[in-house]
Amino acid sequence: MSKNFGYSWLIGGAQGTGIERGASIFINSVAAAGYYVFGKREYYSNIMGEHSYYYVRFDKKPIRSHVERYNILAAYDAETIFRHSTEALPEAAIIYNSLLKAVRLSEIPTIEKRLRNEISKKFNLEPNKLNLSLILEEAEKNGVKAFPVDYTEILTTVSKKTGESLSELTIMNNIIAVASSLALLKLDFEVLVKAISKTFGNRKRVIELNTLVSELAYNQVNSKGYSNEFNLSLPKLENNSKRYILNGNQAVAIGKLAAGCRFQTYYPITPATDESNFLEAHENIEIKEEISNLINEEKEFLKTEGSIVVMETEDEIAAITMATGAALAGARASTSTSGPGFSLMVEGLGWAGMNEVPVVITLYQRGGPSTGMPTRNEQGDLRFAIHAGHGEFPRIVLAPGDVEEAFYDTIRAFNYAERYQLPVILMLDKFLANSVKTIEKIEANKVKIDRGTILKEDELLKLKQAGKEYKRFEFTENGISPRVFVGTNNAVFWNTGDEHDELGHITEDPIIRDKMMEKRMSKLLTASKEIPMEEKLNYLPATKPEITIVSWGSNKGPILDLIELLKDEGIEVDYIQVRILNPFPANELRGLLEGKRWVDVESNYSAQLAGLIRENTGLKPNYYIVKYNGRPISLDELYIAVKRTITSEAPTRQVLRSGA
Amino acid sequence: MSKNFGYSWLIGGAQGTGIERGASIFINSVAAAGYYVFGKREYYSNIMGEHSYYYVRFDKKPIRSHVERYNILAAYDAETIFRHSTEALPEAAIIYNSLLKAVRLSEIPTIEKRLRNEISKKFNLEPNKLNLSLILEEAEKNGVKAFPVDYTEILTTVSKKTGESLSELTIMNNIIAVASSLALLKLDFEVLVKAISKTFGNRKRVIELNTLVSELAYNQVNSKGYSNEFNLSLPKLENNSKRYILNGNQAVAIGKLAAGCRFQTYYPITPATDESNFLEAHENIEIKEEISNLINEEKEFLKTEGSIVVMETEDEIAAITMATGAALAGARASTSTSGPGFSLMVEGLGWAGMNEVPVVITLYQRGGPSTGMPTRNEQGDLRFAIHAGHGEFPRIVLAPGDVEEAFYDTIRAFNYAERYQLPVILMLDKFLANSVKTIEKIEANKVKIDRGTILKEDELLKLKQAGKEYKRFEFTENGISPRVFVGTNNAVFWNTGDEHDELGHITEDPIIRDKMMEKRMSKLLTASKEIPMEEKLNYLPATKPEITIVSWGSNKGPILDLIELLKDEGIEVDYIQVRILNPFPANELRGLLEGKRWVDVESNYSAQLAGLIRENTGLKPNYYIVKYNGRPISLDELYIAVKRTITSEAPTRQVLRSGA
Amino acid sequence: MELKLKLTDYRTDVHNNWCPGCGDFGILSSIQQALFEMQLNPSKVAIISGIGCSAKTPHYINGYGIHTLHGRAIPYATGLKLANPELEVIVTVGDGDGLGIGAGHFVHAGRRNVDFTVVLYNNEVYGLTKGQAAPTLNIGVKTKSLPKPNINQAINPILLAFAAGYTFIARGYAYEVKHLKELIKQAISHKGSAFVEVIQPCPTYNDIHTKEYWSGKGNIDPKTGKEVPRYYKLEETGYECIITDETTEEEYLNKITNFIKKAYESGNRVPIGVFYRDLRFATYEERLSSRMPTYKISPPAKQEIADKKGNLITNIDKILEEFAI
Amino acid sequence: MELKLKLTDYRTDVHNNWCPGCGDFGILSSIQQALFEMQLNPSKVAIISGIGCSAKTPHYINGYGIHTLHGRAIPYATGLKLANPELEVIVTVGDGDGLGIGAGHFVHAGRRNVDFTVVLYNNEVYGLTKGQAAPTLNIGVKTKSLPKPNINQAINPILLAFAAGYTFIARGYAYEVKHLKELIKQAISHKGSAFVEVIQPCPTYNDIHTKEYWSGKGNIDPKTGKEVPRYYKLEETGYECIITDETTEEEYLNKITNFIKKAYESGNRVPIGVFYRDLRFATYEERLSSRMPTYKISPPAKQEIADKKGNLITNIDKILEEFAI
Ligand SMILES: Cc1ncc(C[n+]2csc(CCOP(=O)(O)OP(=O)(O)O)c2C)c(N)n1
Ligand SMILES: Cc1ncc(C[n+]2csc(CCOP(=O)(O)OP(=O)(O)O)c2C)c(N)n1
Ligand code: SF4
Ligand code: SF4
Ligand SMILES: [Mg+2]
Ligand SMILES: [Mg+2]
Repeated sequence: MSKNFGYSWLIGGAQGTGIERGASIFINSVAAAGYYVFGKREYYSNIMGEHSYYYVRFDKKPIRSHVERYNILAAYDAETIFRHSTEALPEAAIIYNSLLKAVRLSEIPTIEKRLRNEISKKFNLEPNKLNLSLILEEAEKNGVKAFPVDYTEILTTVSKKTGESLSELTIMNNIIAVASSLALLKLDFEVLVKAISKTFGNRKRVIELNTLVSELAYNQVNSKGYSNEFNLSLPKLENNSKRYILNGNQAVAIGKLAAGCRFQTYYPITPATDESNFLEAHENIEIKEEISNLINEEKEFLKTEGSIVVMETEDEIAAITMATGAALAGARASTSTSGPGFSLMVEGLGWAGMNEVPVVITLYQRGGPSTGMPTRNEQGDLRFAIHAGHGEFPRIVLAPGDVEEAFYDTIRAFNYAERYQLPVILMLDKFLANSVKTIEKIEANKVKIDRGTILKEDELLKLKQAGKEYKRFEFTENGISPRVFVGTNNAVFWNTGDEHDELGHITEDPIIRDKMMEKRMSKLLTASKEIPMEEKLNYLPATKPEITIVSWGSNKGPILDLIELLKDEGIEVDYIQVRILNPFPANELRGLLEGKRWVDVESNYSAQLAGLIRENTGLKPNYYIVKYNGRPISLDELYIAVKRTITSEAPTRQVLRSGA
Repeated sequence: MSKNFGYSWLIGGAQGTGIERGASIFINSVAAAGYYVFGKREYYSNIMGEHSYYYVRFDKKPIRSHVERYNILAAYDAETIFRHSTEALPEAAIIYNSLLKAVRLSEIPTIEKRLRNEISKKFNLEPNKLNLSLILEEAEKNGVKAFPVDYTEILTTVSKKTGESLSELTIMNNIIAVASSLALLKLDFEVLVKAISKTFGNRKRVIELNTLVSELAYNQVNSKGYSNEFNLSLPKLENNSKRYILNGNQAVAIGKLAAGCRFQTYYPITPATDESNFLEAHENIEIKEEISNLINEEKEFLKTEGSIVVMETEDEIAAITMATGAALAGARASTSTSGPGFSLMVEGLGWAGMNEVPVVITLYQRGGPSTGMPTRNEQGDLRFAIHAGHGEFPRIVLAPGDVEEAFYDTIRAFNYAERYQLPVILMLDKFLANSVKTIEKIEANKVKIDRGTILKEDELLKLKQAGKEYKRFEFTENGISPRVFVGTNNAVFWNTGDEHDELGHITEDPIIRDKMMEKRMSKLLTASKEIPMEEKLNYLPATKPEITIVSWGSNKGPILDLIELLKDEGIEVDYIQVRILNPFPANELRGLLEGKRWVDVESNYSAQLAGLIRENTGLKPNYYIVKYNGRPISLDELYIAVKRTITSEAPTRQVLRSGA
Repeated sequence: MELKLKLTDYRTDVHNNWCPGCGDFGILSSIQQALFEMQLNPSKVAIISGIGCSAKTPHYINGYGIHTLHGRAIPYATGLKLANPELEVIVTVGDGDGLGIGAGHFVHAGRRNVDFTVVLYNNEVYGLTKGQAAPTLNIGVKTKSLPKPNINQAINPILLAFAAGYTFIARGYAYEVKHLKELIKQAISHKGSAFVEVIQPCPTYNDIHTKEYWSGKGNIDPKTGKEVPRYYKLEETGYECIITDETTEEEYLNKITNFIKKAYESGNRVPIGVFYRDLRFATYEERLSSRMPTYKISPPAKQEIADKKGNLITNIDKILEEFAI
Repeated sequence: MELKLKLTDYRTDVHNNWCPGCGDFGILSSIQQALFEMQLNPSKVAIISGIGCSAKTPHYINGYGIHTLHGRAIPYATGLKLANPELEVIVTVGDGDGLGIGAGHFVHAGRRNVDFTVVLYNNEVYGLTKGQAAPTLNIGVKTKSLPKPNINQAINPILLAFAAGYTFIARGYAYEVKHLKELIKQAISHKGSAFVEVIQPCPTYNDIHTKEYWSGKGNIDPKTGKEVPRYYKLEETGYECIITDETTEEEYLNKITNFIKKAYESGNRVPIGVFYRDLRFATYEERLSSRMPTYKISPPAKQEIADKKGNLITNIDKILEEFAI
């Protein structure tokens, strides 16, 4: 198994003890050595103390998903090992803090009762009898190598050398785990040193300390001969191409900046907040040098570049309505939230739809319903996004499948919003938001900026001089009326959530009502016609597909990896990723699916996409593969499930349940 | 046409001038004369001044819908005639205030520009040239009888007789219009006198004045010989059975009282407020005498009967959450709203779903999206009601089709809510809410009260004594865990919007998550199995149906009337009314529809029910008939549209556009 | 070019469907007159309302008119103003709208001090939904459409605005149009969030605090024996409350104390006029400028984001560098 | 039967996952001790929270524990209490929860005077979402997880509670557990809506107002030369503010003025203790009783609605009569 899947590394510990930072150094290291990486985070809705872990897979070829098992487990607390010991691959390594061998299962309050019982049962010992040594022994019986590292010795040495207090230094357990792992993998120490520097920027003292700790960890691992005992190694690869490591939150945030979004509102919520924090940290915006030079000649003020206003609002109702207000003024505006916040935005969404305001909402799905599992994954909001709001109004819903698409689709979201003058919901999920991946490049100009039809001061003057009134909601062939920004000279207009006439004044006239309703709704038709097939869906045809996988959003990662895996076995499968969920690409999809055997893959309970497909095309999948335990789909479980559909052993509905 | 449709009467005037009151007296009069009535209101979202009208149809047999044309138009302002003159049936009567003949179209600011132009065009005269006389002349050319009534003379006489000032008396224009109409119809004056008494209760002076005014109107109509000129008359029918005249708002309110709802929250919103106002006016509740005697023996305090707490909250978020709080304490609790309010309830709905709280939401649909047309009709919220809320949780959505069903389904809504422990959405629309109908009887005990499984103090004591803990979310076969009211001795439990264990404490354990999710969702399956077919849908089979009509909600009225109409012509059609929209009765419906030619009839743009049917059964209608101009479907337009489907002349999609 | 704008330039020809005698007419005309006297360019004015009778105001004013959602006028206005600070933004809200469903936004706007004006139409009822009690109706009062007397205590809008942090607080009366117009002009001129409560008779549903009531019906001055109005003008009493950076702690507490007393005055002597002015706080726009130096000259709505060919002009390369390996 | 309940009877065995040193521990234990000293039956106690670190409180208390939605604890509590007034209802909310997203409900609860207690955990940050500014954080302050200093003015919870109409207003400090426990007992005993703000250090995100800060770090008494705490107890200064029906208009204004001064005190002398008690208002439950005579003996949750066979027992025939012809 390990060969096909590359290398997997897992670091775990209590929330607040630097798991993510450690993982980031590890990722930077293996990436700098020339490997492609994929990394995913699992954590509790908690600030400190609960178990959190970070999983990293890396390989010589591009990868985009995780497997359930690891080659190395890097731990500095006991809980991590109690939880993950049985996920080890046959010849895996477990790095642990030698001091913890006596810790008993009963001493770990953060392990759920159910899990405690399960572990206790598995080892046939009461929790207060079951200690870490026993766990490790058992693992070793299965071929795992358990490598004790003396964390205290390392930190004591550092404390002596630097004068830092030992208690302040315990935060560096993470880097011991990381460095020990890299030492096991025989990675050039210099690569790690550089990764540390990169991670900590200009915090010199921190870099020094981390480097020192790492050196001692390398020494310990090497001197104890662990690296020899462990049969995997990471030679530095020759590789000159520039690469980036990004997660979905970041890709969307950078996409928003690129798209020209200049007003972002948010109310803090996991897993959406990171996007807004990122924007806040980049609120002062630079313009491309060549352009900024160009513009300077015309407009003096632009010399000073621009900025994005990022507003922390009092709630999500204010977030969507404030963003809508900014959009009316002419700014590309957006907000970002997850389920609970989106639930509060519904009325505002309807108003934007009714008033044809281009506003973009990034909706990061997480485990639902209600507060649900705030830090876990799910794709449970699809139908809700499509139908949110009383009455009927047009909206576009799109769902990128990976980090690259997240970037490009963000720009498209604003284009659609402005071109068709409607709210656009850009759906991601916690998995895509929080998982990092190596990407080769971002082509900033692959997607052009399209602001739709906007009348400016001078055009309005002409209209005025021609004795014509500007009509914000003028009836037109394609449903789209030229837009004017609030504050533009030579015009005024009105908006109202009530049904209105072309000027925007309230009307209850049944005839105008019908026309206005038809005008609004027809924009979806216009969009359907204009948006090219390749933006609506990705189709990865195979010559002789055994089955067609249909899915959406972040499942793309494991599915693409699966396709490669199956190809290695000589099995071909098709893959259709629906990217625009509303207006639904019914004809396109019917064309592709009719007569095929297909399996629907989704991270939710009800197989919502399959429902949409059937509603719109009449077609029904032969198989469903769903998952809703809050953990993303792993490559290995998907492999098994899809293979069963190919061999027709599968029941109609398979529920995936892997993940810790 | 008039023969088939019975009699139609329309009264119109400015909002705030007593249109509804007048109509109510008219309705009470014809009903007292033994006729079945159907009445519907059309009004603007305005307090005073805009045009409002009330349409009444009455017949010897039960009726449930309106037609677009009238036999009598009773007007006391000019606008009513400008707007409605062309809807007259060939030999119809128009009663008008003789003083108004000179009023010109241009003098009426409340007529929309578009309509003004249309009228002006129709009569080929500029608005400032077109006066009421011309309109009436034109009508008379088409066979209509225009009867001038001297309103001023009547009121002056009354003023002289009673000493009331003339300006105070203008409010009685409405009764002049009503009395004149009844005089035209040659209705026994005494019947009217009784109806006046009934309408005004114990307000003696008002009764006197209205009676006097009516008498004078009768005299005028008779002395001028109008009643002879008009060929319709209303002989008093022999009829001993007791009947009621109720609208949807009232039926739901009475249903809630009957169901034992004891906590209602609301934030004012059209067209839902009337329900809460009704409950407020009946907040002190009496218990059936026989029971109250019975109970007195046991429980002294019940002698004092009960009450329903009706809370006007600060917003709809508070409305749903407060009702949920009350439900947790053990009260049957509900809230009532329309689209905008429901949009704000979405997050609260999810919490109730997650915590398995029985709460009932009456959702009165109105013209959407956004503020839309607050006082107009639409069935635009179906999909939203089914999918509202992030993540996936069970809910039951049901939609009664008429006043009787509104009563019974309200009781059922509470039963479902408590039996399956989930939120129930009871959907009506403005048409059903605001239209009155004669009903024969309300059988209070047709639907029994079913509160589901509730553990009381003593049972909990036993559990405790057996050393067992009460588990609010205990895993069970059918997904339903016994409920305990907050405050019950010998227990405690926890609730949380987070995923939780059986006790109700937060958990992120993937295994418990899956089980809890499956437990919750399985309740829909349980409900599907247990709820009998006849509660899920009404099926009106025909021996040799030409086509099957499939619809939901208030369209039932015109459809039933249509079926009778077609039967008179020897044409048979089937009718399926889907009453439970979630969980969707897929199997039942597939069984009924497979292989049939069918037409979907809905009052919305997207034909949402048809979408649901296709999603759930794969079946697609042969024809769609939709309407979304804010006016309910009329019998006559439906007749034409359905007939075209029978003769196969119909396009796939027909949009109905009638209504003023 | 001396194109003086006329009062009619601030009106629309939309049919006004408020009830005859509604106090809203007075407020509307005060706003129109204020705009006219300040000669504001209608294309630079935005009137933003929520939902209710009061919320129809924008349709009657010639200016960008944004009639939004019940309770949400303030956040819409905040977004609009911050995206284009050159706009003159006036928020017109009902008492149910602004202090019922919108109470949260009302409070939070006070914390920001965005440079706009909030006019609260206080008729003590929910007009458009037929006369339910608004949060400003006193406990125990039964207006005609209430089945029973109101059982909620009233919000004091002046006090709440103060607690929330509004830096200009005033009260006007709908039928004192000139006075109200002046208040609105001052509110518009104020740098920061200005709040103007307007006592607004609703002849249709509020039969307690009617025009006649305010004019003094039954309120006999024992000296003159004549009816006197139930309100008086603060400025005529010499009252003033201005807080500046120079105000000492002690002065501050004294001023606040006086303010509180005025805020509490009720019954037959209700003050109208300017209650409070706080000049210590920067506007939100200034606060943003302190973080983003280009904000004022190049606010969100005014920035170019693409070149003429549609190529984006934002320099994201530098940001991507943070993620480069 | 003298089954005295023990302190441990108010605890659960759920693992508490607040950060070490979190002020929430002090509040939790104050509540548990208050319940214990009052010997309340856990089955008659309901603890209702919103969302946040603070909102985990109910899971640690043995009593009905309702952990609701962000900002909505108050309306849930209102429904629960009014449906069954015999419950002792305590609402525990964070400052973001109670005064950020929940500000509207907070204000409206003040208008009702439902007989419950609201405890506000004021740590000046959004703990659970990683340290953003809460509405109680002062302008210009930069706590460690803020990228830039806060640009919103702070809400003063005491003043806002007063403006909203709470009839009992107090402030405690999370590490003064005994004192806080007494405040909570008084709040529970108070008839009407009681509000207790608690200063709650958040060692993880609030590095400004830390435990050390409050204990007096750097706050040297010039006389003694020793560090003195930055808070003091109101009751030790003889301050008291009780309003009754007997309080005259003038007394009232004086008391209020004193109250306002205390409400404004900040910096190195922050008052804790009871700020305000208003005994003039009936509770909401009493107001309901005045309309519905059976409300108290037979509240919504206690009424029978069907006989044993499931036949409804409400007499609707009489109501139907209104519609009979
Ligand atoms: C979310 C929502 N809930 C309820 C309504 C119904 N509604 C329309 S106007 C109104 C109240 C208006 O009262 P107020 O704000 O005082 O304005 P007024 O009519 O008195 O000027 C309400 C509740 C709505 N439009 N939206
Ligand atoms: C509607 C909604 N929006 C956002 C969130 C995310 N959220 C969880 S806790 C929290 C803030 C908590 O801050 P506070 O109320 O001060 O409580 P603390 O954690 O500081 O105790 C937020 C915004 C949510 N759960 N629901
Ligand atoms: S109901 Fe009241 S507030 Fe509304 S328009 Fe009529 S008078 Fe004015
Ligand atoms: S983040 Fe702050 S408030 Fe939350 S548990 Fe940690 S210390 Fe307490
Ligand atoms: Mg009002
Ligand atoms: Mg907080």
